[in-house]
Amino acid sequence: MGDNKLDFEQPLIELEEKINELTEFMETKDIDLTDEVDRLKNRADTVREEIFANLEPWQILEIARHPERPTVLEYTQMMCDEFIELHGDRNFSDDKALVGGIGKLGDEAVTIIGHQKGKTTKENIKRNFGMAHPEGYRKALRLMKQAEKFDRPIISLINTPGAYPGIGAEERGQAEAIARNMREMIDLTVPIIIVVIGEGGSGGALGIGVGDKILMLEYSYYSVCSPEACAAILWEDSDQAETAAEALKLTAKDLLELDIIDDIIAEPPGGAHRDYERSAKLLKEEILKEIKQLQQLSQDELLELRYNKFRKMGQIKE
Amino acid sequence: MGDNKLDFEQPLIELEEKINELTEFMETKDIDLTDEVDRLKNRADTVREEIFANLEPWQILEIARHPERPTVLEYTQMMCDEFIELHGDRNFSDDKALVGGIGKLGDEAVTIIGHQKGKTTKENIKRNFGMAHPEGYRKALRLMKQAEKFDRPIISLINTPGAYPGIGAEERGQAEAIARNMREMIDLTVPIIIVVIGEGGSGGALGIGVGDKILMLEYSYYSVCSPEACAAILWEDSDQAETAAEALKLTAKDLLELDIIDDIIAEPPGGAHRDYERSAKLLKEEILKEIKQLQQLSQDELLELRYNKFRKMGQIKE
Amino acid sequence: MLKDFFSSKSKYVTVETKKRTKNRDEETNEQKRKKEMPDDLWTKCDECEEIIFNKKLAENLKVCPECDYHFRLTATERISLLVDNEDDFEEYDGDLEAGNPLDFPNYEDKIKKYQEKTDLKEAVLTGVGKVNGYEVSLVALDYRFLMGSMNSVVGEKITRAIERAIELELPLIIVAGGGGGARMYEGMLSLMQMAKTSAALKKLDDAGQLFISIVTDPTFGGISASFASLGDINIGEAGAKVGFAGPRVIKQTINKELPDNFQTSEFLQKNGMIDKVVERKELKDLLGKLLDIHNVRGDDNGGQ
Amino acid sequence: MLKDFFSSKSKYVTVETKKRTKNRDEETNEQKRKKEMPDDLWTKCDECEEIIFNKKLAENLKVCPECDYHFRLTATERISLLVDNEDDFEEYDGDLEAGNPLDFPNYEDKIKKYQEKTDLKEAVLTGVGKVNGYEVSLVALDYRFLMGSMNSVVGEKITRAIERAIELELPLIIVAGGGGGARMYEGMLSLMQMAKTSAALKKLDDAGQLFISIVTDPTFGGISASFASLGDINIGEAGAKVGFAGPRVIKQTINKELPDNFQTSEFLQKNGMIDKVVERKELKDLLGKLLDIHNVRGDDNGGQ
Ligand SMILES: [Zn+2]
Ligand SMILES: [Zn+2]
Repeated sequence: MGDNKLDFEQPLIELEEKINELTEFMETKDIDLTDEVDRLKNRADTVREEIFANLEPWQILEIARHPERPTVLEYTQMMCDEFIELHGDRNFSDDKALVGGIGKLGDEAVTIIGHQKGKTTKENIKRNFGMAHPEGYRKALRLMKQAEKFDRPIISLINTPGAYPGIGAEERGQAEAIARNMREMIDLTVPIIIVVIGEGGSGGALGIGVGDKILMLEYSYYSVCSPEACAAILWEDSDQAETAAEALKLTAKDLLELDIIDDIIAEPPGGAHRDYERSAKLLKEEILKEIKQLQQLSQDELLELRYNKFRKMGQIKE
Repeated sequence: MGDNKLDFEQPLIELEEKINELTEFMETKDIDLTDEVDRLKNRADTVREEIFANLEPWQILEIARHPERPTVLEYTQMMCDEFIELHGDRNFSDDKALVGGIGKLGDEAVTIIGHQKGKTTKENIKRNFGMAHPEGYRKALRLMKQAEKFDRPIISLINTPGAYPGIGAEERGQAEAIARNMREMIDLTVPIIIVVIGEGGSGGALGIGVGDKILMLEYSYYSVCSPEACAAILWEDSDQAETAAEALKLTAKDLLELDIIDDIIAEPPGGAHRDYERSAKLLKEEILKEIKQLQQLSQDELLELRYNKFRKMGQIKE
Repeated sequence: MLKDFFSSKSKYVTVETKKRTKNRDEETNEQKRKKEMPDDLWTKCDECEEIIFNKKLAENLKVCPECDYHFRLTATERISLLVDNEDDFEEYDGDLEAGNPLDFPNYEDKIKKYQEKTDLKEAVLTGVGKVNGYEVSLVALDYRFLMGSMNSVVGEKITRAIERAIELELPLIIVAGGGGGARMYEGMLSLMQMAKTSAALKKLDDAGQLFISIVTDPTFGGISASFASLGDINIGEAGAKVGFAGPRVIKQTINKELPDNFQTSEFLQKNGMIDKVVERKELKDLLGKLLDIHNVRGDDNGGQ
Repeated sequence: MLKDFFSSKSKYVTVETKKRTKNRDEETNEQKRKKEMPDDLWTKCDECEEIIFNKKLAENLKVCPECDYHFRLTATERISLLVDNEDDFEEYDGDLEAGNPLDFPNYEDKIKKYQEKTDLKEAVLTGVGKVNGYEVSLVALDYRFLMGSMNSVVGEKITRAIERAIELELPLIIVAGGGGGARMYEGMLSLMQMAKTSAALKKLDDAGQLFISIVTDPTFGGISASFASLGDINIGEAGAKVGFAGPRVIKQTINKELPDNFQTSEFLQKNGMIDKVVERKELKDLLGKLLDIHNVRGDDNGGQ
């Protein structure tokens, strides 16, 4: 885990270190401390449960941003028997911050797109920290239209702090690319499952975020703007980000209550980064379940339900 | 006309100069030379007819490339009551070498696209000498899809030495842009009239060259490659371009015989650059005639005829 | 003729002496930075700092006669500028008001304040009117109301205006004047208005109907990244600041100065995103020609 | 297993000692510049100049074992590489021959010469075969025949292969290996083959069928600017030179040196035009997986 410990995990991490110490001591000194270790393990489980049952929005956001959180290409490799990444927007470039490809999820041929982050600094620079340029959104649209042609369900995995704010991005029409994607996604004739797997950063997320089901991993967030930006604008003080995170209602639980999302996908104890295989399994099962359900619908039903889903979003004074 | 005289027009130009001299002389000196002037004018008409009735392919090519030949935006202004140029490919840029817009041709709302050349060196640099980049072809496609949406006939005016051979053009997919346009144009549900108004340079021309009717102005050319390039490749001697121009069968007359084009549009005596208004009038009449005919067809008939037109192109040993 | 729209008697026009601030990023602090003018008779141009009599400014459609700087228009001024006859303009959904779905601190107070300030219930004005003889579904945002940001009400009103265009078979014209993006006080409910409006535009598109998007100063964020970019024809008012990310955010991110002309209508035309940049005084005439070419439900004379 | 396709007994394989020239622009002078090797046992790598035994080169699918340089394959070699069983490959239209519709000087002689040289009637080989258990309509161009340029016959054969795919509901795979563009000896009749093949591909697309385009060294001009760019999935063989305009023309036009890696498969992937660059030895396996995901008419076991 290196230096990537989260503050609020401190009591848990101390316990885990103690357990490791005792186990090692037991093995090297040949003294039986099984009872003590077991007791500590139980204690750790309890502490973990307590911590993760009562996370503040800001703490959830820290897990969502955890540098060791599984990435899209890690999920595709774990979930699919074969996954072939396909490159390029047929236009300008191949955006490495927004990837996509085709593969088999169980017996189901699917197209998967998503924001790709890196694990190391070097990877993150290559992946532009998961912040896509217009060509990323255009590649995603190309692959989704391809999926439509071949009648493949689309899985869109969101994990971005936001669309990249830069000169080239403005020149090449970041706004246009995101807007067009939303307009086109509403009408694609195949099931579209959206899952926020980490950060759901504003328009950059929504640019691949229109679909039949919107799911969120337990410790992910989805927000109209970053809490830091919100705090800076409202209170001219980005240190108030924790307060903003609270006010913005950006957690999966809040958004389920607000009818923005359809379901929450559980993560392994301690978060997805603690158990990659299990995270991928939980994600895959949920996605397959949703696909199967959506495949029961006729094309007209599918599109009507998808339209109505977004049509009714918003709350107005009665 | 400045320095833009063509060699083979020399006898004609000398006659015209003589006529001007005499007219001026007559006016300033108050001497009646009307008979002499009339005789010279008749002579000029005969000479013009002789020259232009027996042009070599190379000479036609020189007229087609004449720097004062009317450009697309000049034709649109002359032919349409209102013409509004629309810019951009919604993607990367606005290519000034391939323009387009909407207007009314008579009572008919139309979309017009075409390669735009300049008249002056400065204009030609701005217009890249009518050599489009991929974004030009993509803008054209956008405008054609827009025309399809609003059920407007499309008029495509070809006038390019070829698609631009440069680094940016390769990076942004010149080949892809041209190929995609051809594939999409075959299926647009509105009438498409193609007119080669000057140079029809290879793939750069064909990138906006798929339609229901392919017409050529009398002194335009359409070729698989420039005669200069052909001569350089075949005989390693670009001075043999005139021979190549002959061999390539690139004139309107040749291409009508080869069933590549459907009709030839007459130009005013001496070529389009000698009488802009009349050129525009002839072009407009012919286009409107074709549109009216094509509008008689059902959509299915239109698309089937268009497909078959290209399907049967080519000649194979029997 | 167009000048009349800005006569002081106009129902939809209130020529204000309040000046816009140059930099949209500092817009929220507008109040503080306002330089008070001696009285209500003149306005100092933000661009060239020339003092202009308000009467003259109104006659010139709020374009600086010295430097051609286009002052921002309110939604009512914009409607007045575009419609043939203000009295015929039928407003819809004018009473829709924001709730506070997130219980966001101080949101209700803000709404109340801007309602008083602008005499509007929300940041957008929608309705049906005639433009050069053509009946159209018209939408205009108002930059004064929380920067013209999009919340549930704004998204809903725009969506209904799109649906109205479909139902009545009218062309749609949206003037994205004042685009503060998705309004954060309603969180994800605001963000999703981007998807909602874009989805509705797909239906309009499928119906084969015309949508002309006009971007004016300022159009950013969730406004530009949804309906404002999706016109069959996108028009930009001369000099308008338009973009996705705010210039300050970009400057911070890339740690470089931004190029001249960056994120203007002209910049967007050069980069292929806008069909045509127009001066304000030519806007209505251009719309008339476009509607004429698309020949949609015009009067017989088809003109003003 | 793949190695067997290049065994000397193979019907569709003739491993030649003739080396390709590095620069496609000088290709027409190939004959002159050929350095004669002492005998038919070895080949000098164009890239690293290593001497490689032909047997070893064939075993390595004509990829240099030293530097990974991919030698060009003939159409027959390419078919052998891709199909499961050469004997099952059914060639179509193998007898179609070029006329001389323009009466172009010396064209007939050229055709005759290349027919003798290549043992093909024209620059393309088309047919139906099985790839990893999946029946596909297959097309391979041959660079040796007038640079694999497209004339009436090549356009016609490719169009028929596309129509065959539609009729038999097969996926289509075209290997654009050797792309001399539109063949000038047939003038506009050649150019129009670009439109013809692209139009046929639209029909395939409308039918919802799969088209995998594979570009190999060299693919330029009218070949790249038509069918070769229109795959649902575009694959590039590693290191292949691919582009629209020839590098010499570009250099002359812009009067600058061209960047490293310019107009290669890798360059095209970086620029968003190619889905995936593969080594030759991985090509068939990749095709198998793609066909499997698209699940088209496979044997039950779906594998090799
Ligand atoms: Zn001023
Ligand atoms: Zn080598």
